[in-house]
Amino acid sequence: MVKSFSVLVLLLGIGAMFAALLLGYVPDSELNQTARYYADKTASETGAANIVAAIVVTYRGLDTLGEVTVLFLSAAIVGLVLASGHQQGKMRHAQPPSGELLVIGVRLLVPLILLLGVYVFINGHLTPGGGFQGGAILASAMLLLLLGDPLRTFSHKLIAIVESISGLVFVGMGILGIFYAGGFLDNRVLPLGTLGEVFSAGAIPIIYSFVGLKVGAEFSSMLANLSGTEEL
Amino acid sequence: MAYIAMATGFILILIGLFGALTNRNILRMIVAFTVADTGVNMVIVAIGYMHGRTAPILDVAVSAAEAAARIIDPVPQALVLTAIVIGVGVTALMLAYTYKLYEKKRTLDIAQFTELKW
Amino acid sequence: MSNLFIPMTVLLCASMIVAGLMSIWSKRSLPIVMLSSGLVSLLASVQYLLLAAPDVAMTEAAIGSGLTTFLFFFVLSRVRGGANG
Amino acid sequence: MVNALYIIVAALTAAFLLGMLKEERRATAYAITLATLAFMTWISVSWVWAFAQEGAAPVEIFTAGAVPPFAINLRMALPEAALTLMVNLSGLLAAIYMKDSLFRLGRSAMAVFLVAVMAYCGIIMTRDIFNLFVFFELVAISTAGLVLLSEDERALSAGFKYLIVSQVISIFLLLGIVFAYHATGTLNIDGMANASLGLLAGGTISFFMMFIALVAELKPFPANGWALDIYESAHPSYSALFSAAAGTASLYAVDKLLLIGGAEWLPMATGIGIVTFIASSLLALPQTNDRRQLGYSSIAQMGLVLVVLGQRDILGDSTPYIAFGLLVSHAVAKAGLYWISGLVAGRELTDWAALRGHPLLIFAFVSFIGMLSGLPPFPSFYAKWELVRFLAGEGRIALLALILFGALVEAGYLFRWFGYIMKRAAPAEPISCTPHQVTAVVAAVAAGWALGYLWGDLSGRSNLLLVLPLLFALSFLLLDWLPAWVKNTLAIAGMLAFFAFTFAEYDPLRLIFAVIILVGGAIILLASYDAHGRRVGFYPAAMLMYAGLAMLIRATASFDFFAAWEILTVGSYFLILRGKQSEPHALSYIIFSLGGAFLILTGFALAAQGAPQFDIASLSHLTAPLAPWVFILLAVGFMTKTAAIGLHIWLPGAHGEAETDVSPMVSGILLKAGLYGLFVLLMTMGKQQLYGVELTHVMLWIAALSALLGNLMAIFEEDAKRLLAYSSIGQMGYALFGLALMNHLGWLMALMFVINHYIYKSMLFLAAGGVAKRTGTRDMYKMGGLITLMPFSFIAVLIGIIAVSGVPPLSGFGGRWIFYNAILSTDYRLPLIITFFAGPIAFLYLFRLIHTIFLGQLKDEHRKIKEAPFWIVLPQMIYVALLMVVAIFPGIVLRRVDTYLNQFFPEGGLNWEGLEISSNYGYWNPVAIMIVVCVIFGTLFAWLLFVNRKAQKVKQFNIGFSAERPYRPETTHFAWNFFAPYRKALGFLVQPFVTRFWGALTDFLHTGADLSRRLYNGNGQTYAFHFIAFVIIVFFVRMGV
Repeated sequence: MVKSFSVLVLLLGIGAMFAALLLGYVPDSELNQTARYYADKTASETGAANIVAAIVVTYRGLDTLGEVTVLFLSAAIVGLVLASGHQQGKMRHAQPPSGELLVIGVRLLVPLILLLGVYVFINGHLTPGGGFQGGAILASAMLLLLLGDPLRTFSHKLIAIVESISGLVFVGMGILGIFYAGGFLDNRVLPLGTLGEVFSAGAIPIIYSFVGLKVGAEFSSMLANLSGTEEL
Repeated sequence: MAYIAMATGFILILIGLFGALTNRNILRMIVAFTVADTGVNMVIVAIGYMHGRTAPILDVAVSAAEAAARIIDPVPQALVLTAIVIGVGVTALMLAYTYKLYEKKRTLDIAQFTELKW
Repeated sequence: MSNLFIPMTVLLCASMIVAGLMSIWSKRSLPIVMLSSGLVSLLASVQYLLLAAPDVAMTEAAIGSGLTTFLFFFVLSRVRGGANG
Repeated sequence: MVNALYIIVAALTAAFLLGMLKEERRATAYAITLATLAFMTWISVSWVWAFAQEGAAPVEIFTAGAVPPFAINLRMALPEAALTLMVNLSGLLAAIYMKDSLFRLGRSAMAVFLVAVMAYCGIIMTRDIFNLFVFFELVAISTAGLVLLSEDERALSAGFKYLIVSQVISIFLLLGIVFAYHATGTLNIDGMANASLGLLAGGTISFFMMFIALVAELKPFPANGWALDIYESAHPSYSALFSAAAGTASLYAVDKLLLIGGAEWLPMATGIGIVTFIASSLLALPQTNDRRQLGYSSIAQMGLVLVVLGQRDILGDSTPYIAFGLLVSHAVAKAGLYWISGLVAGRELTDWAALRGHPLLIFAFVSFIGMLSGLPPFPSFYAKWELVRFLAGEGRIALLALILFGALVEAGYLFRWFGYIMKRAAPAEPISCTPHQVTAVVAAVAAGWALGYLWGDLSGRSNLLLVLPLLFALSFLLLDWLPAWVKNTLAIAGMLAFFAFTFAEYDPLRLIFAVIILVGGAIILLASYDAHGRRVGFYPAAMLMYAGLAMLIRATASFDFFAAWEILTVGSYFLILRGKQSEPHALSYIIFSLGGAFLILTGFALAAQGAPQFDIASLSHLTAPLAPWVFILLAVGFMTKTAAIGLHIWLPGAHGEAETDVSPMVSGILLKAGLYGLFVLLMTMGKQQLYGVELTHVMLWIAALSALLGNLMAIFEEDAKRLLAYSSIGQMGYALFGLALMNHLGWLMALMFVINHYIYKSMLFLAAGGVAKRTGTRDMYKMGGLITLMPFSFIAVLIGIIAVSGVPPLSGFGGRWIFYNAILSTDYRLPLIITFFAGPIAFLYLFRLIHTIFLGQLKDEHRKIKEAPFWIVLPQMIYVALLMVVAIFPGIVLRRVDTYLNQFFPEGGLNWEGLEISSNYGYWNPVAIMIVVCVIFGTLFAWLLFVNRKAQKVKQFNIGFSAERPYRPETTHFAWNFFAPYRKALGFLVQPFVTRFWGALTDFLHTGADLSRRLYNGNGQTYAFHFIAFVIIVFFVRMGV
C-alpha cells in the first residue's frame, strides 16, 4: 500500500509534467519546414507515393537500418538467452494432436497469408503498409504453422540465411547509394519510374521487400526459439 | 481530436508506469510496459495530426503539387513505425528473459531477484 | 463522416483507458491482463486510422496487438506455474 | 579518408554475415569479428591522424542524398574521431580479451558485440536526435545480450533490471524528442540548437525529458542501481567496454544535447554531476566486491566529466582538453582494471593479493589507479590542474572543494585497495591468464602512458615525461630485473651525477636542500647495499621520490612545483608501503599527503587568478583579500608533509614501520620537502594577516605545540623506531618555529635544523633499524646491554642523542644557540616557553634510547648477536664524521646562507670572525667549545676509569619471580613504561585526540555510506522507481529555480 501510494505521488509529478506538455500543445496549422520538404519533394526525389515509406526507407533510412538491427539483435539475444544453460536431449511432453480442422485450415491459410505479406511490403511505397507490416504478416503465417503443429521444428538455417541475406542486401543497397547516388541509402541508384507504379521509387520497393523478409525472418526466429523451449 | 488522443496517450503512459511500478509479477510488469508504449505511440501520432488533412500518401485525391496543403505531418508517423518495432523487440527480449528467470528460480516475483545489491 | 470522428475518438479513448486499467489493475488471471493490453493496442490502431495514419495503424495491429500478444501467451504457456505468484 | 559511415556499415555487414556461418565455425566467426573491429579502429585512427596532424576540416556525412534536417546526417571531426577511436579500440581489445567467452556463446554473441560497438560509434557520430534514440536502443538491447557472456548467473537478473529501466528511460526520451520536433520542426541536433528550443512553447519540458533520459544513461546518483549490478555481474571484459565505451558515448550525447539546451542547462549538468561524483565515491568506501567498487568508481568518473561539461561557461575552449583528459584516463584505467579483475579468481578486494609476484600486473594496477586519482604524468593530472585553475580563477570555490573532496575519497579507496594487494595474505587460487588477456592489459597500460605523453605535449607547459629526473626514475622500471646492488650503484651514481651537473644552478638555500636530497640521499642508499636479491619495486619507488624532490627544488613555475610535489608523494608512498606492517600507515600517509596536495593545488590556483601557471616567486605580488587565503592553503598543505600537530597522525606509523633504509629516507629527507615549501612560502609571501590575526603567529603556536607534544608522545613510546618518528614531529616543530619567527636568526636556525635533523635522524634510524634487524624486535624493553655487542651502533646513537638534545659540543648545540638567540629577539613569550620546555623532554626520550637499548642487562636470547651489517653501519659512521665537522666548522654551510638571508632580513644576522660567531646576545666559538668539552669529558672519563680500576666483572643473572609467571611479563621490566611517573602528570596531553578525531571522521563516512548504499536494494522495480523519482526531483529543482 505504501508502495502504491508513493508510486502514485511520483506519477502525479510525471502527470504534472505531461499536463504542462498537453496544455502547451498547439497543433500546427501549416506543415513545418521538414514536413513541407517531404510533401513537396518526396515525389520528385524518391518517386514514392507513400511519403511515410519514403521517409522510413530513404530519408531516415539509417533509422530503419538501426531498427532492423534492433530486431536482429533481439532475435539473436532471444536465441542466446534461451540457449544459455539449456539441457539438450530431454524429451518434450507429448501433447494432444491438434484438431483436423486446424491442420487443414493452416494448410489453406498459410500460402494466402504469405502472399498477403509479400503484397503488403512490395506495395509499401504506394499504399499503407511496408516491410514491417508485411514482415509481421509473414511471421504470423509461421505462427499458424506452429499452432497447427506445436511440435514442428523449423529450419533455423533457412531463417538465418534469409535474415542475413536480406540484411546484407539492405546494407548493400545503401552502399550503392554512396557510389551511384547522393549518399548512403539514397534510393536513386535505380530509376525512379512513374509515380504510382509498382516498379518505381528506385530502390525503395527492393529495400522495403528485404526489410519485410528480414523482419519476417527475425520474428520467425524468435518464435522458433521460443517454441523450442519446454514448459516449466 | 488530437487533444483527446494525446491526453489518452498520456493517461495510458501513466497507467502503464503505475502498473510496472506496483505489480511484482514480471509478466504483468512487461504487459504494463506495452501499455505505456502504446500510450507513447499514441501521443506521437496525435502530435502530427492536423485537422482536416489526410494521410501522407499521394494518390488521385492528393497530387504531389498540392500535397503540402493537404497532408498531415508524415514525420511522427515514420518515427512511430520505428518506435513500435523497437518496442516489440525489447518486449520479446524481456519475455525471453522472463522465461529464463523463471527457469532459474521458479518464480516471477521481481523482488526475488535481488541477489545483486548495495 | 468527419463529424463522427470526435464521438468515435472519445469512445475509443475511453475504452482504451478502461482496457488499460484492466490490464494493470485486474487481479484476475494473466490471460485477461494480456488480452486487455492487446485490446488497448487494437483500439489504438483504430484510433490511428482516425488520426490519418494508416501505416501506423497497420503496424500497430500486426505487431503491437497481434504478435506481441501472441508472444505473451507463448511465454505464459511456458511459465504457467509462476503466473499467479 | 575512408567514409566514416563505413564504421557502421562494416559492423552491420559483418554482423549479418556471421548469421550465415555455420555455428561450428567459431574460429572463422571470431576472425571476422576481430578483422571488422580492427577495420573500424583503423578508420578512426586515420581520421584522428587526418584531423590532428594534417589539419583536415570536419566532415558532414549526408545520407539519402538529401541535406539535413531532411535526412539523417553524421559528423566526423576531431572529437568524434577520437571518441570512436576510444570505443573501437576498447571494443577490439575487449573482444580479444574475451575470446573464450565469445567462442562459448558463438556467432550470435559476436554479432551482438559488433552491433554494440557500432551503436556506441553511432551515438557519437550522429547529428540526428531520433537517430540517437535508435542507437541508444541498440545499446540497451545489446547490453542485455552481452551480459550473458558472463559466467555469473546473476548477470541474468542484472540484464533484466537494465531492460526495465531502459524501458522507462526510452519513454521519456521519445516523448521529449517528439515534442522538441513539434516545437522546432526539425530532428537535427544543430537545427534544434539554432531554433533555441528553450524559448518555444513546450520547449523547456521537452528538452528536459530528452536531457534527463540521456543523463540517465550516465548512471546519475541515485538512478544507477541497475548499472552497478551490471558492473558487478557482467563479464569483466564487457564491463570494461561498458565503462569505457558506453560512458564515453553517453557523455558525448549529453554534450550534444547541452548544445541544444544552451547555457541555462549547464548548472543542472554540474549539479547532477557533482552529486553523482561525491555520492558514488562515498558509497564505494564500504565496498568489498572488486567489480562493484569499480562500478561505483566508473559512475563517479562520469559524474566528474559531467561537471566539466557543465562548467563549459568558464572552461571555454579548454573544455575538450579537460574533459577528454579525465575521460581517457578513466576509460583506459577502468578497462584495464576490469581486465585485471578477470585474471583474479576471488571477488573480494583482498583477493587481489594474488597479483603480488606479478610485477607487470602490479605496475599496470599502479598506473591505472594513478590515472584515476589524477596523478602525474597521466592526462587526468593535467586535466585536474586546468580544471582547478579555472574554478579557482572564477571563484567557484564550493564546487572546487566538493570535487577535491570526492577525488580524495576515491583516491583513498583505490590506494587502500593497493595496500590490500601488497600486504594481505595471497588467496589460494593464483592468477590465471591467457596471452590474449595479458595483451589487453598491456595495451591499456601502454595507452595510458602514451596519452600521458600526449597530454603533456598539449599542455603548453612542461611535459613531465620529458623531465630528466622522472625519466631516470622510470627507467628503473625497465631495469628491475637487475640485482639490487647494480641498481643501487646506478641510483647512487645517477643522483651524484645529477648533483654534479646542476650544482652551479642553486642559490645557497636551495643548495643546502640539493645537497641533502641528492648527496644525502646517496649516503642513505649506501645502507641499501645490505639488501640481497633483486628487491623488486624498491628502486622505482625510491627514485620516484628522489626525482620528485629534485624537481621540487628546481621548480620555478607553480605547475612544475606541484607536479614534483605529487611525484615525490607517490614515490614515498610506495616506499613506505614496503614495510611489513605498514599497510594502514601508508594509507593514512597517502590520504593526508593527497589532501595536503589538494590544498596546495587550490592555493596555487587561487594565486594564479586564472593564469595557466605563474612563477613561484611572484607569490609576493599577491595582495589581500586573496593573499592570506592562499597563504593558509599553502601553509597547511606544506605542514601536512612536516606533520605539524593535528596533521601528524600518519607519521609515527609510516616512519616507524618502514624498512631499515627507508625510514631515514622518509624522515631525514622527505620531511624536508615540507620545510622547503614553507621556506619558499614565507620567503615570497612573508607575514599575512587575516581578520587581524597574524598568520605567522598562528604558525608559531602550531610549531610550539608540535614541538612539545611530539616530544611528549615520544617519551611514552616503547618502540624505538616509533620513538624516533614522534621525535621528528617535535623536531619539525622546532624548525617550523624558527621559520615562523620571521627573523634572520629564526630562519638560520630552521636551516640548521634542516641539516642537523637530516644527519642525526638518518643516523639514529639506521642505528635503530640495525639493532632491530639483529634483535628481531623494535620494542626497547626487549633489548638491553647491547653496548658490547654492537659498539658502532652504540657510538652512533650516543653521538646522535648528544646532537639531538642540543648539548655541547655537537651541532645540535649550534642549533640551540641560534635558537635561543632567535627567540630573544622576538616577544612571543608563551610559545617561546612551551618550546623551551620541549628541550628537556627531548632529552628524556633520548636518554631512554641509549639507556634501554645499550646499557643494562643483556637478554639471554641476544647473547650471540653481532654488530649491525657493514652497509648499515657505514653511513652511520659517515654521519658521525659529518656531525663532528659541522660542529666544529658550522661556517662552511651557515655562513653563505647567513649572507643569503640578508636579502630577506638585513637586520639581526650573525657576525663571523675567524672561528668565532657572535650575535647581539653573545658569541659562540665552536672549536673552543669542542676543546673545552673534550678536555672535561676526557678528564672525567679518565677519573672514572681510575676509580673503577679494581672493578670486577660479574656474570649477569636473571630476575626470578618465585614461581610466579606474570600475566604480561614485560610489565616487570624496568624499561617498560619507563616514564610512568611523567605519564601521570602529563599523560592528558598525549591523549590521542587528533587520532580519535580523524578516526571518527572516517568512521562517520563509512557508516553513512554503508547505510546509504542500502538504497540499492537489488529490486529492478525499485530502480525504475529511483529513476522516476530522480526525474521528478530534477524537474522540480529546475522549475523551482
